[in-house]
Order: sequence, then structure tokens, then C-alpha cells
Amino acid sequence: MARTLSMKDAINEALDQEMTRDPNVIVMGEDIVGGTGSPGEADAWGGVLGVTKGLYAKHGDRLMDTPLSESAYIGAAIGAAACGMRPVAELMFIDFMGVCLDEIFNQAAKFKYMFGGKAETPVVIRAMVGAGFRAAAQHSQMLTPVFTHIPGLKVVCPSNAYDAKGLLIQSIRDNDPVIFCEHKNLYASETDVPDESYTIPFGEANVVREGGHCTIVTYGAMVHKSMEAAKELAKDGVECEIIDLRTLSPIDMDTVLESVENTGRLVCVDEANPRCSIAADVSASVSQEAFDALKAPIQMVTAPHTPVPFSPALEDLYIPSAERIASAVRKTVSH
Amino acid sequence: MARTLSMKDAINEALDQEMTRDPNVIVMGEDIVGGTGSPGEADAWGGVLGVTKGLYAKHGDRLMDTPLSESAYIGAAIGAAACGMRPVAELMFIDFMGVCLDEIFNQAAKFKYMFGGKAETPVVIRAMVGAGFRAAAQHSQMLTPVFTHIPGLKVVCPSNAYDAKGLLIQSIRDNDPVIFCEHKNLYASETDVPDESYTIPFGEANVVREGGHCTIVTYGAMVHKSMEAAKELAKDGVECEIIDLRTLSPIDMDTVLESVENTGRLVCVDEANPRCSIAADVSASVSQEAFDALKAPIQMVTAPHTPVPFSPALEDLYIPSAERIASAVRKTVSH
Amino acid sequence: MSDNPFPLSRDDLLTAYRTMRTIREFEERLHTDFARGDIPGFVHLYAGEEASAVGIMAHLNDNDRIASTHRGHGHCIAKGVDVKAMMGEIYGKSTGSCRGKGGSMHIADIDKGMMGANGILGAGAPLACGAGLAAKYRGDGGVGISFVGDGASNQGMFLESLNLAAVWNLPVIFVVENNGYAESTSVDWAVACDSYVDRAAGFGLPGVTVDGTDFFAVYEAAGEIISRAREGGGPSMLECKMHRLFGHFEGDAQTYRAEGEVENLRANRDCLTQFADRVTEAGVITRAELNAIDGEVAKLIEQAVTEAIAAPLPTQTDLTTDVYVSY
Amino acid sequence: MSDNPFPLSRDDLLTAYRTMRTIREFEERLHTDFARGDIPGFVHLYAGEEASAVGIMAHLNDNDRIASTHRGHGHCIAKGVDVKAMMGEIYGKSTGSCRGKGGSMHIADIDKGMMGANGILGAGAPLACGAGLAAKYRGDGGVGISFVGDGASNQGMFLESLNLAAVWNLPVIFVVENNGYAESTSVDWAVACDSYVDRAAGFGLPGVTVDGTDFFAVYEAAGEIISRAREGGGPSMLECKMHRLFGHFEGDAQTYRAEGEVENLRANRDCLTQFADRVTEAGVITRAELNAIDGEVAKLIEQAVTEAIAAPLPTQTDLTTDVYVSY
Ligand SMILES: Cc1ncc(C[n+]2csc(CCOP(=O)(O)OP(=O)(O)O)c2C)c(N)n1
Ligand SMILES: Cc1ncc(C[n+]2csc(CCOP(=O)(O)OP(=O)(O)O)c2C)c(N)n1
Ligand SMILES: [Mg+2]
Ligand SMILES: [Mg+2]
Repeated sequence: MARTLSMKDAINEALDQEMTRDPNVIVMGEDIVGGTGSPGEADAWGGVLGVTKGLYAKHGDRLMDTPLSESAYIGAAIGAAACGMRPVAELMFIDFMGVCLDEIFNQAAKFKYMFGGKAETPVVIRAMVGAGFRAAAQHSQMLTPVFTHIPGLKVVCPSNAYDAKGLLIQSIRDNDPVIFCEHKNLYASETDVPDESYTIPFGEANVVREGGHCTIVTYGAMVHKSMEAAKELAKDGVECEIIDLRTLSPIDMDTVLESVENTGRLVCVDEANPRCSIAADVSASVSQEAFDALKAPIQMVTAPHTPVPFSPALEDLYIPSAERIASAVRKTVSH
Repeated sequence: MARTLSMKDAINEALDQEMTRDPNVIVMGEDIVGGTGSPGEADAWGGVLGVTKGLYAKHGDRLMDTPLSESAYIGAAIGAAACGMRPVAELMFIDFMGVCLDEIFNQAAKFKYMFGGKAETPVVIRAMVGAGFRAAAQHSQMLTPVFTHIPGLKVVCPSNAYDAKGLLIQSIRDNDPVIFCEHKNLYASETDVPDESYTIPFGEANVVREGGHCTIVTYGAMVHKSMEAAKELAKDGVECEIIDLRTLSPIDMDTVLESVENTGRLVCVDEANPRCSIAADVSASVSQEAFDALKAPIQMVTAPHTPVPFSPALEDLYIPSAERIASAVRKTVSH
Repeated sequence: MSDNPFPLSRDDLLTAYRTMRTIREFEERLHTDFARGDIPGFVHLYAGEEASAVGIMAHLNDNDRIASTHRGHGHCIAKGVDVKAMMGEIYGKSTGSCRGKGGSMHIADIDKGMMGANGILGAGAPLACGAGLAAKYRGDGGVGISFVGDGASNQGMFLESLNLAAVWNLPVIFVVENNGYAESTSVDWAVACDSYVDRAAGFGLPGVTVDGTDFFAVYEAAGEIISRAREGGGPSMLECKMHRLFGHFEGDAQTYRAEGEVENLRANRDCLTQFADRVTEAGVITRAELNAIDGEVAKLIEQAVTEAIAAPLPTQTDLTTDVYVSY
Repeated sequence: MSDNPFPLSRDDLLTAYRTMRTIREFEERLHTDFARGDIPGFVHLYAGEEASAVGIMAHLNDNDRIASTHRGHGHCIAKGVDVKAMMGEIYGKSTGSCRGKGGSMHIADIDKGMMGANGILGAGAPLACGAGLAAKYRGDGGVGISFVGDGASNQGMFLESLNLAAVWNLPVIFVVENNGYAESTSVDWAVACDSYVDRAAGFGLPGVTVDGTDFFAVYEAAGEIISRAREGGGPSMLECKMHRLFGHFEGDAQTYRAEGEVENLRANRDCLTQFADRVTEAGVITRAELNAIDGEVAKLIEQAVTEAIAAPLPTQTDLTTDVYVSY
């Protein structure tokens, strides 16, 4: 049965169902329970934005608060995964990767290869990504390109509640290390979500809108901005096909290429900074693989090459807008 | 006067000359002097591969060995830079970025912007990059795309001794944080190097070979592989124009675009892993900016999407070879 | 007026009180304005901890550098950052200390020796080492101060810095502002040592713990270790035990605290009340003088808010400036 | 034969000696082969430190996990990794423990509880915490052991792990293999504490220091803290003071060491000699028995090298396999 759930609740439900199904699943992070050692309520926080709220009541000590030592506890999650557990570790904001990246990119990501296949590291690292929260330069980054660059990691970034649940369950069952990126500005956004457990396979993009004039490839919160842009463009008779990548590594280039073969035009939309971005990555692959199909230059719509500014007035300019996307589509369509 | 110098000695000389010129320049890193507190010789190492050897004798305590605490000493270099010093900190291998990235990407890179322009952080972080040393997965990465992605950082990667000296002097005098990437397999390679001090400006690529049939854009050790490939191709009458980017951020797209306008064909060669790479970045920019000039799909030659393997037999297959570059050129030329 | 039994002159006492009151008023006002929805982003209030910032900063000049935390307003004000510019910043205006680009967690003023609030736990400690290194190298007698919370004291960057400062014998003070909680988590659970004096000793540092709500205790302990650092005696750790009077950040329901905890703290452990009682009971300063200051401060903060609200927003051109000195 | 005064049976003593000798022979051989140019990459030899690995691993079974360092051959051999597969790996062959993909710094054998040598200083400590966490969660009585050098003990990842293990009360032992140097830098300069016992105390951990060249001292100290961890008594730190008999890595000219230092260590502080003297002087084992083992071990290593040289190299298809379980 499906009900309407927010992405936040869908993530909570995915964790709940997987913890119930598999005793090897444990969850850890800073204040993901909350109140440990404190005199008041246990389960006081459920994470800084309440995503894990209520799970402690059901699963008790399988949810563990941690000291503020990301290298130690994310590394411990990775070590436990190498010993057969399926830990889900929360790195509150992806911006904090700088204090624990070694355990992620030199350890988890490389174990299997370095050890000649003799290791599996089924760890999930959940982290909030993205701008729009007025959280400024150190709490608003995407950083998806950094993780996508690293061989050995899988990178997931859902755009809605339904996908978030299915992709998180898949991430937990997956036998490779997964960076699960949750756009904090989507937590409140709702879709229908089945109450039973389900998975969405990695490397399968979702065509969220069909259209014959221009392909838009994107992911995360930019899916919604792209939909907005497409609605505007449709008024002028320009029909966009919008592809939500859902997973950035592996990436479903087949669906992208198929669409571009059809439309001949591509706009890559990425909330990340422009250099070496997902937008650039998709653009480069398409222009190599579908060169002859392209009728116009691929356009990239990304954040500028700047940190994320604090002031709402600036942050709203920083985040790619439906208008910028629409004008990129117009540019390519009119080429 | 110019003499023949190895890239290692050119770097040493750049440090020496800048330390002599500017008392604010200090140099720090693990064993960059060597022997601190030990009973034997002082200046025992001069860095793990001897790059800073001899500088202690001339500049004394302005070279500082550090404990094995990259976050602390790289962060200290950044803090000292914000207080008006010009520290050059050595992060031995760029692969170690995971233990100190926060200080680099959330602090140094963002100070100026976050503080509304009220900060300058003239720090240089030197690090060895690249494969070919049989140093395996955690001591052989390029990782240039990760730093290039981050706004606020400048990223430099010289391909030869002459450029290394001029670019390092520029890096030290530059008022922004610079990641200075030294390809360890180029340390022994020699060019003519003037003995006087000189700078090479950032954002000026070097056309190291002219040719009208195909543009090759690359940097670091791949410049030499590309030259090899070009020599082979010339035998068949295919003339490549080779562009050595020298700095990846800022990047000189003008020179690249001008060349592609002329040749109509582009091969991007990058020793980094493929996803969100420099190769993809350049390819995406060119296909957006020079779409109509392109006569064939842009080809990318990169390392595979794998960690760096240890066995020489595998590592030699991992590193893009002159043959792979040549065949990419042939593919684009014959399109 | 009776003899002054305090180690500060009457003027300095009045200044200290004014600074503490300014911080308190600033924070109380932000609390109200945030609740009204006027202030964007994450805001962490320092109220209740004023004696630490002010007791320490009383020993510093512009040449000394501090590296602050996410809970940085108090450090900024005590270090002399302009209060109106701070308010403008928090309101996201182009008149702000950072022209609206930084916000509450990133206020800095290098000229005042304020190297930045910081959104990353522990990140300030290496920066303070760098400040200490620069001062030592130049022989200018300056010190670097790293503020860190009890929770952040478990961060690798902070721990590494303790060792580095000791090994390099830097003029650096590590101030642990132990307010009992890291977000909702208790320090008693999260920090595995009997006392910060032990943790300091594990890195060869002298450590001292004081009641951080007692301005005079902080002032004296800080004075001693700061002079030692200035004279080449190396780094130390200072633990200030204190309390925050609001939630971790604005919006925190604080259900992890004990029933009546905050009320009790406000009644019995408020550093401002304690300071006022001490100086008036000693007969050095009158209630009337303090009340006058309270009135002036209230006016200042009111003005700061009015001006912040009236100030212009940053615009498109500001978006891409000041990423680099040159590019 | 006289009564056995040792805490190990004669058989166990012989096994311990054989393991120590195997490590020594393995390393001496690598030293020679590296100098001849047969071995690629960075190679860090464990020779001189055998009593630590073997004295600790004597208490472990396959269910216990260790996280090793860049100087990992000794830990691997003591934990039961196949010596021939190790040699194959170091020679870069497809018969190697990691099929040639890892090399000296990345040998692992998860089935044996060997979670990997590691090219990154301090990175093993969180992993060992994870092993301890898994063991604790499953209640299987297993322990996690983190090996770390004196230099790496200043790494944030290591320091954070001390606190985490204490806070979570994990069955984890942090073994500091203090060989006096980090590359060329002295521990006396680089580690700012009087003793590792102090550093442990700074994180609420019991700490003990032993002569790491004395197999029996290591064995007894490790036995006690490992059983305590198994029984839920939580983490500890064990410092083994020891010496390396070769350079930091092969190719190191070691000019930072004192004149005659290594010769002196070989003559007077060699853990193998000390062990042999102790057990023969006690009359529990004869020189002839030890000599016989030496001969067998020499043969084994010789064979391992011969087979490694003869083994096939990995090929193009190997390049891209085993990045992911599925992709
Ligand atoms: C590296 C990092 N991890 C986590 C956070 C999220 N965070 C912000 S404040 C905070 C609690 C800090 O507690 P403490 O250090 O005691 O300072 P206090 O808030 O009590 O002043 C946390 C977990 C962060 N900003 N940076
Ligand atoms: C994070 C990191 N920094 C630096 C290095 C380079 N490095 C490798 S071994 C070593 C010295 C280690 O000293 P110690 O921990 O005492 O171990 P030992 O070599 O003496 O066994 C250094 C600096 C590294 N591998 N990883
Ligand atoms: Mg606190
Ligand atoms: Mg050592």
C-alpha cells in the first residue's frame, strides 16, 4: 500500500525495515539517537534534522551515538563492514568529508581491489548535501563529483521520497561502499511511497518527463528545477525529456545516450561547482559517444566556481534556477 | 645562464631562491629536513625523495620537520599564511589528502570568500602525484580533479624542470592557496633551467608541439607520453598540436579553443581516473564552446576506473600509454 | 568607593562588564529575532559563556590571534569585531562583516586578530598553531588562541594540534569551552578522560580547569598561561566549565536536558549576575553604573538590528567576487 | 630436559621461535633481493621487531582481527598469512595474496583476521575499532588489534580512535610499536608526552609499556590486556619499545642514526637472540632444535622466492576486475 511520505520519513522507514530484516544492519552517527549520557529524554534528537527519530525506540542499541570523531566512527563502520556487518554511518553534512576522507577513499573504496578481491565492505555513508538552507560555505556543498571520481565507491543521490526509500534499501543490501547523498532541501518533499520494502537497482536512471526537443540530465534537487523549467518551456512548445540519474556511480549512460540520439540536444544540470563536475562528466561522455546525433552544443548549468554564499539573496543566485535551465534549453534548441 | 637541471633540483632551487628573497617564506613537512631529534646527521633526508636536501644548511630553522600530523601542520601553514607568512607545506603524497582535506578545502580555499574578501591565504601545498613508481593504490594517485573542482584553490602540475621552477616561484608569490602537484616520475627528467629567478604566470598553457591535424590537451607526465605518440603519428603524416595546461585551475581554455578551432579534433589525455576528470572537464568545455569547429568526437584517454595496481605488469597497463594516445588520435582523425 | 580588590582597574572592570553584557544582549536579541523568522541559517548562541571569551580576551591585543568555533559571536565581540557589522552579517546584508557571504558561522576580522568562526569542529586548532608559529617566527610576542567545545575536543585536528604545539613549543593556548553538551550528547559520556588536565598531559601540555562562569577565575588562569606563552614557555590548555543558556542552535527543543536545568542555571550560574554581584558587593562599582551600561548596550543592539534590517542585500555581482585575490 | 619455567608449552615456544625466524628470514631475503633490484616499490622491513607481532598474535585466533601498518610483513606472518602468497605479492605476481594488486603495503587476508597492511598512517586504528565493534555486537569474544608506529601515534585518526574505543568500551588493543624513529625523525622529539601511559590516560585507557624485544614481556602484557578486552573490560594501550634493524624503507642510508647504532642493536638487542638464549639457557629447548628450525625456515623462504620468481604476472583482464562486487 502506498501513502504519501516525505523523503525524510521514507529514509527513516528504509532504515527501520532493513534493521528489522537484517540483524547485521547497525546505524551510527552524531546525535542520531541523541541525549546519550544527558539527563533528559533518550532519543532526544534522532539526528540533527530528525531523520532517525524514533528508530531507537524500536531497535535500541543498534543505533549508536558517537563522539565528534568522524574519522574514528566512519572508519569503525568501514572496519565493521569488512568484518561482515552492514553499518549505516551518518556523516551529518557531506561538507565534513575533509575530516574523514581517508577512511572512505583510501580504505573502503580500495579494499576490494588492493586485496585482490578478498574483501567486501558493505558500508553505507549517509550525508546531507546541497544548498538552499542558508547554511553557508561549510554546510551546503554538493561534492558529489569528488566521490564519483573515486573508483570503488558508489554514489547515490535521490530526488524524491520514493526513490530515496528504494535506493537506500538497495544501498544497505549492496556489497560495495555507498555514499548516499540526501539533499536537505528535499527532506520535506512528498511522494507516494509503498509501505512494503522495495529496492531500486543502481545504474538505472529515471526518465521523469518525456519530450522530443531537448534532453536534460540531472539529479537531486535539480530534478525539480528542471521540471519547473520544462513546464515553462512547454508553454512555448519546447518539450524536454528529463533524466534523473539517481545514481552517479554507476551511471546509466545508456538511457542518456538513447535520449540524446532522439532529441539531438542536451543540457546537463548540476548543483555542484562546475569544474570536473557531474555535468562535465556527462557532457564529455555524450559528446564522445553521441557526437553525430548532437545538433547543438551541450549546455551545462551549474553553480558558479565559488563557495556557497550565506545571504539568501546570494544563495538564491548561486543555485541553478529554473530560469537559467530554461534559457540554456532555449539556447541549444535555437542553435 | 641556463644549465641542465632535473625537475627535482629545479624545485629545490625555486625554494632556495624564494627563501633567500622573502623572509616570510618558510618550509615545513615530514622529514623535509630529516633527523630532527635523532642522534646522527642533521639534514639527513631532505624529504622522502631528497627534494629539499641541502636547504637546511642554507636556511636553518626556516625549514621545519613536523610530527606525522598532516591536519595540524598543513592547517598551521594555512593559519600562518592568514597571518602574513608565505608557508610552503609538503604533503608528501597527494594520496594523504584524506587526512587533512578539511584545512585545505573548507578553510584555505574558502577564507577569502566566506570572510567577504577580508583574508588572504598565500600558502603553497606541495605534493607528489602520479603512478609509475610501483607505489600502489595509496601512493600513486593523481587526484588533480578533486582539487580542481574546489573553488578557491589553484592547481598547478608542471611537466618539466623549467616549468616547475617558474611555476613554483609563481606559486610562492601568489596570494591564493596553491596545490602544487609534482609528478614523482618526472623528478629525474631534465631540461635547461636558467639560474636566475623567474615566474611563469598561471592560466597560460604551453603549446609544446604544433600541428594541424589534431589537438592533444594534457598535463604532467602525460605530456611526454603525448609527445611520444605524436612522434609516431608524424611518421604517418598526422601532425598533433600538444597543449600542456601547466595549471589546471585557473585553466587556459583560450589556447585550447584556439587550437581546436584550427584542428577541429581533440584528444584529452589525463592520468587521473576517468569520472569527473580533467579530461572530461576540458572535453565538456570545448564541446560547448567550439561545437561547430569539431569535426569528430573528442576522445578521452585516461586511467581506468580502478585504483592504481601495484604489480609493474598491471601499473604499466593502468597508465595511459603512447599507444593508447596514438590510437585515440587515429580514431578521431579517421572519423 | 572602597579599595579595589580585583586584578583589573575599575575602568577595565566596566569594560569587561560592558562586553559581557553586549554579548548577552546580542544573543538574546538573535534568539527573539530568529524565533520570529527574521534570521536565516544555523545560529548557535553563546549566552551564558561570556566570562570565558571576555576573561581571556582581556589579555589580548590586535596582534594576538584567535580561532573560534561555530558558537563564535561571543569571541568576535570580545575580540573587538564591530557589533553592527556582525548584526548585518547575520541578517545577510552587504554591510555585514563578510558582506553577507559568511553568516553567523563565518564571521572574521583579520585586522582584529579574529581568524574566523568556523563551521567545522576542531578546524580552528591548527589555524591557531599557525598564528602562534607566525608570532614565534617574528618574535613579536603574539599568541594564538584556539577555542574548542567539549565535543570538538575529540576531533583529530584538535588532538594533533596539541602535539604539534608542544613539539614546536608554540605560543598557543587551547581553550576548551566545556558547556557539558555537544549538541544533545553529554560530555561525561563522549569525552573519555577524568579531566582535561589528563588529556593535556597526554600531549605534554600543562592544563588547568576553571569555573568558566567566574570571570575572575578565567581572567587569572588565562593571564598566567598567556604570559607564559608570550615569554616562550610554550602551549597550555585551559578548560572553562560553563553552561549554555539556550539550545545547541536556535530551534533546539532541548529535551535532553534535565527538567528545570536551564531555569536553575539562569538563577544560579549566570556569569553576568555573578560578575555584577561580585563587583557591587565589593563596593567597586555601583548597580547604577551597571544599569547605565545595560541601557547603552540595549540601545546599541537595537540600533544594530535597525540598521541591519535597513541595509541593502548583496547582489549578483557580489556572487562571484572575492573567490581569489587574482585568477 | 629441565622444568619449563615459561608461560608457554615447549611446542608453543618452538612455534613462536619458528614464526619469529620466518619473519626475520623473510625480511633479510627481501633486503637482499631489493638491493639486487628484483623487487619493485616501497618495502619497509619489520626485522628486529618480531617479538611484538609474535608475542601478541600468540593470544589470537582467526576470529580476532588486526589492522596493520606499512611495516606489515611481520604482522601478516604472525597472523598466519601464507608466506609464499606474501612473497608472490611482493614480487607482483598473480599468485600473490592480493593477485599482485596490493604489494608489500597492502597485504591482507580477511579469513585469517588480517585486515590489511596500510599505506596510510593511523588508518588502521578506526578499522580495528570496527572489528572490535563487530565482535562486541556479536558477542563472539573476538578482539581488534590496531598496530601503530610511534610516529603514526600523532595521527588524528589514531587519537580519535582511542577516545571512541573508550567511549564505546570496545574490545580493542592499541599496540604502539615504538622503534624510536618515524622515518628519520626521533620519537623523543616528535611525540610530546613523557610516556605512552600518559597519552593513554588522556583518553581514559589503561596503558602499559614493555620491552618489545623481550618476547616474554610482550606475551605476558598482551595476554593480560587481551583477556580483559575479551571479558568486556574494554580497550587498552600497549607500548612495545623496540628497534628496527634496517632503514625506514629499503634504500634508506640511515645517516640520522648514531655511529654503530645498528651494529650495537644487532649484537645486544636482537629479540631472536634474546629468545634463543632464554629458552636454551633454561634448558627447555636445545640449540640443535633451533638450528633445525632455522634450516627449515631458510628452505621455506628460498622456495617462496623461487616460486614467486617463476609465477605468472597478472594481465590486462586483471586490471579492471575486483573494483566492485558488482557495478
Ligand atoms: C567536523 C564536524 N562534525 C560535526 C559538526 C556538527 N556539529 C556542529 S556543532 C556540534 C556540537 C559541538 O559541540 P561542542 O564542541 O561541545 O561545542 P558547543 O556546541 O557545545 O559549543 C556538532 C556535532 C561540525 N560542524 N563539524
Ligand atoms: C598519513 C600518512 N602520512 C605520511 C606517510 C608517510 N610515511 C610512511 S611511514 C612513515 C613513518 C612512520 O613512522 P612510525 O609510525 O614510527 O612507523 P615505523 O616506520 O617506525 O614503523 C611516514 C611519515 C604515510 N604513509 N601516511
Ligand atoms: Mg559543548
Ligand atoms: Mg617508528
